[in-house]
Amino acid sequence: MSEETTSSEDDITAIETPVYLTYNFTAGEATTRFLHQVRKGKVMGQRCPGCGNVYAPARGSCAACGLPTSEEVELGNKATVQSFTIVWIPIPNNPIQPPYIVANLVPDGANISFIHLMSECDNDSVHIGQRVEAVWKPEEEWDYAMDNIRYFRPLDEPDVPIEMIGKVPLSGWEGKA
Amino acid sequence: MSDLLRQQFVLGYTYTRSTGPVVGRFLTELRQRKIVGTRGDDGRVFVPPMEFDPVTASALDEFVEVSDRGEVVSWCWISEPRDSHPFDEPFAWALVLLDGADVPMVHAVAAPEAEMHTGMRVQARWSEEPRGYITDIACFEPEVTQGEG
Amino acid sequence: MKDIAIVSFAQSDCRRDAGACNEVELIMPVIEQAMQAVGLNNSQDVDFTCSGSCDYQQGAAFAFVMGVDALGAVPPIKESHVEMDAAWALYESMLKISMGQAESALIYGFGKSSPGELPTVLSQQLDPYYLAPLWVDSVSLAALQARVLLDRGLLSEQDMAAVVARSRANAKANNPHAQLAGDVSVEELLAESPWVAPLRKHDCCPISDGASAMVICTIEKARAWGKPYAVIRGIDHRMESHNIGARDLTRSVSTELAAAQAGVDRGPVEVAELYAPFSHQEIILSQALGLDDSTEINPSGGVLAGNLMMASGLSRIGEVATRIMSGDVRRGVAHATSGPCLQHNLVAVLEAA
Amino acid sequence: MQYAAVTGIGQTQYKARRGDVSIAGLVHEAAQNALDDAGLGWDAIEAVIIGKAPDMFEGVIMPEVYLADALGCSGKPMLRVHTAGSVGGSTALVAASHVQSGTFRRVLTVTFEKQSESNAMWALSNPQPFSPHLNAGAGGYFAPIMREYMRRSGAPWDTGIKVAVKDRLHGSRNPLNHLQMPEITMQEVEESPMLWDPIRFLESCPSSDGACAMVIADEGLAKEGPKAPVWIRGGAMRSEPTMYAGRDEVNPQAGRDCAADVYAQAGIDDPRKQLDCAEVYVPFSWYEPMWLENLGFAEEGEGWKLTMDGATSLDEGGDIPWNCSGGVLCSNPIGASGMIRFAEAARQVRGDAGAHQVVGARTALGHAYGGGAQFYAMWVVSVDK
Repeated sequence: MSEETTSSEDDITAIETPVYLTYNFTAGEATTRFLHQVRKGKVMGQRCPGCGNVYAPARGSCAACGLPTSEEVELGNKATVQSFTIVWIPIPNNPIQPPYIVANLVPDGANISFIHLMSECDNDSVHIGQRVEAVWKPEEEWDYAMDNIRYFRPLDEPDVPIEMIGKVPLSGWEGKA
Repeated sequence: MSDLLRQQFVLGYTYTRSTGPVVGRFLTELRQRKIVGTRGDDGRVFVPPMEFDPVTASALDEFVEVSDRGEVVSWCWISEPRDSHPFDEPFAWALVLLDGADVPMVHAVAAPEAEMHTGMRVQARWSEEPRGYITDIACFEPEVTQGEG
Repeated sequence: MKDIAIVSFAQSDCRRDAGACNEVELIMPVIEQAMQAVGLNNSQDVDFTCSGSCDYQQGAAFAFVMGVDALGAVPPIKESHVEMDAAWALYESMLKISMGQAESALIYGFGKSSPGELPTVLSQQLDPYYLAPLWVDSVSLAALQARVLLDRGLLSEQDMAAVVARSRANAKANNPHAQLAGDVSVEELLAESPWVAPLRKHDCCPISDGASAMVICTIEKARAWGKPYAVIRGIDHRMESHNIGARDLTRSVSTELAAAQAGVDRGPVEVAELYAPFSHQEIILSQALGLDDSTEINPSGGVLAGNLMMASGLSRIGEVATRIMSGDVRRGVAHATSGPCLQHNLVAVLEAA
Repeated sequence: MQYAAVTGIGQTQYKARRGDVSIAGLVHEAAQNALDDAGLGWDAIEAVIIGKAPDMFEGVIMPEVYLADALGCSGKPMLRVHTAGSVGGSTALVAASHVQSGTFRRVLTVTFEKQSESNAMWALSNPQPFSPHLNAGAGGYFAPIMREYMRRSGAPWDTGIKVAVKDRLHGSRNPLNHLQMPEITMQEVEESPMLWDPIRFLESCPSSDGACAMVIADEGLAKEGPKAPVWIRGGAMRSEPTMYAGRDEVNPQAGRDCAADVYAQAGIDDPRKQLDCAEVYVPFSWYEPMWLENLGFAEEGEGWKLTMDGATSLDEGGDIPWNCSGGVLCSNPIGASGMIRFAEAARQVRGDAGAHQVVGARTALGHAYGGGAQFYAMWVVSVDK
């Protein structure tokens, strides 16, 4: 059918299709509230009216009970390592250089972990139950973002026993239950 | 309730789509300013070529070259083009039945609104450098017959 | 499929922009309302839960996963999800009950369309080689369909405006959740200039945020619960070709097939709730369902009064069920659609117990 | 409940990139293979049930609408399931329910993913505004959970390496697989780059293009097929939230409950003894010992012993071979991966699994999970009704 002789390598076998859609993203009510506090240097959780557990960052509900949460609870600057991974590949759009630690951290006063970076530590000595504290950016750089906390660094405190992880109160952990 | 946090963001990727033999053949022909369709099991010619018959689901592989001219069988007028649309100026989307095809295709028509009508004859306006995309047909425009302007 | 009872239905207001609410915050109130109507607490009190939603609506992958946070799914529940309107989540739930693996189910659909430009988003639902790269939006495709009907004299612009006027009036009279309601005459509507000609803006459904939820169960269980219920006597859905050029756009063949299978003509249709996002499609659908003047069409105003995309189909069924449960009517038909120019259609026949 | 059986199985070749087909072509290929296997034409199918993972992988919204023609859906019901990574399994179960409910006599079910169209991993970690989470991909999410498993169980550090080798050796018997590594060694896996400690490159699944399809029919029609029907003896799904206080992420309750449910339906009280083999969704090596415990093949803390003893290895003559097909570690078209497990379980009991056949297999488990290990779908299939 074609007048010119075209070799099969010249045939179209693939096309580049840009699919870019613009959205006006809205943080949910609970997330908005949480980020406004983070903007002021505070990490807040929400307590479930059913089971009493404290969620952080709160999403406005207790997923276990399916109940809305509204009671705000201030959380500590200290946290416990629930688990972690040493990541050897870069995160897109993030300047951090591998290898770095991504840890599941339970802040004191909360009953659930969130994910954050750990630094100022020897990667090989990071361990489950380890105590850490938040290192914040300078106040003038604070925004509505969890990375106002630059990372968490180890504390010189005794480890939290496994069964106590996720149950450390706001008053902290001094090696005594 | 604290002030709402809103932020615009773009969700997107540039997908690499492998075409397979039928779509690939169509796009390859487009690059040479030719339009082909496939013949369905009931003899209908589909343009752009369907890979699978819409009734029997069997793979279609008989290609038929059709004209780059045809007739508008339906149209709508875009008085306020969206950002994603191919033109900034008002234009029409149309179902265009190409000569030699039995099934109309959707594409844009660039013509004044007053000239748009069902049954109007149109011809493909090819993009300057066809690259093997549906947009190699930049749009359709009113047909110019020999002797005319 | 067994006869199944609808025992409760709840829907949120249709709002142009639900702003602050995330998925959970949208879903939780309607689920709570639907459950409490039958004295249930959360998903633990039903045997199966199924939802419908679409990630691209709000531009977040796995939007439905967040939905699970609203359910109280601890201990774990039997749960599924369709990337479709929740009317199809109802269909999946009915199969589950019919096969005997569940006696009751919670169904919900949710959509937050406000963050994106919905007609443009839906252009990326089309053939990814031939149509999506043109960014033909959903309104334009519907306008092409309307023109075919107008050209062939199968309907007039007056007919389309009459559909809109009735929708607004019905919404004002009957639907506290409507986004668009009011008294407007055909003349006033026709005086408006075309938007995507031949469609005027009012021929197109508005874009809404919100959610709806429903509880269904076996007839035996509905009797045991002792609440009023509506019976789904027949349900069916059918697909058509994606190639709109290859379809007869003046008809909805898939709706005709589904209607026959669901048994629409086995009795009088007192009320019909049709998912017609564009005014001319209500006329196509009425004909496909064989409805005449004896049927009240879209007493809620239909989706021209508010379109909770991904929940609107379920809401149509809920609207008919609500009218049956209240004793206003004894038999009605509900319809849901998906895809460009009514490509995929579901029909349900509901009757009083 | 009506009896239902698998009467046709079709798969595509799995590859990093199926550059020779469109999305429709890929899906049609699997479906056509399933119909051929069942000795049927398209008109024999009453309904089509399709599944895939997030639409963002291919950037086609609700693609069932576009795929209707490739799957012969004109005038038929078509349903699209999406339950994250477990979708391949749940789609099969939803398809089965079309028959088990007595509503249809014979249906086609298809799942697919064409991951080469995008880069699946980053599609999942698309940065949303105000997202409080740091996202390092699926591996970054699951690695801490595996680390906690290692701590709890005291499993030897190289358990994961053993699984990675075992599944690749199994997989080299299966010509459909994306990864073909017949010469793989423990040392090669150990020396492969660490990605998310403890997950090495060769302990992770690949990203594949592919599709899988099955024909499911009622009792009467099943017996008419050219091949022995594979009876669905049980099917179950369970979901739990991604995060809640006190959630056991290592041994999720949703997985345990789902297994208990499917075993009860199939009359199984000792899965290791009563099942002949299992196809289990193991996208990262450490999930084999974790799921051995979660699915009741081993006591809690002892799953790794089965792995290390060779109990799950076809090559070592294990008593309960897992993933004889090579599993997700050899081919991973995400939306189809669960259905491939279900279909491979069916191939085993039908006795036509080729070089990876477990001799005399009569009853097998197919398993899929997804999300944050929170969505589960499982079935037990058997040559016996």
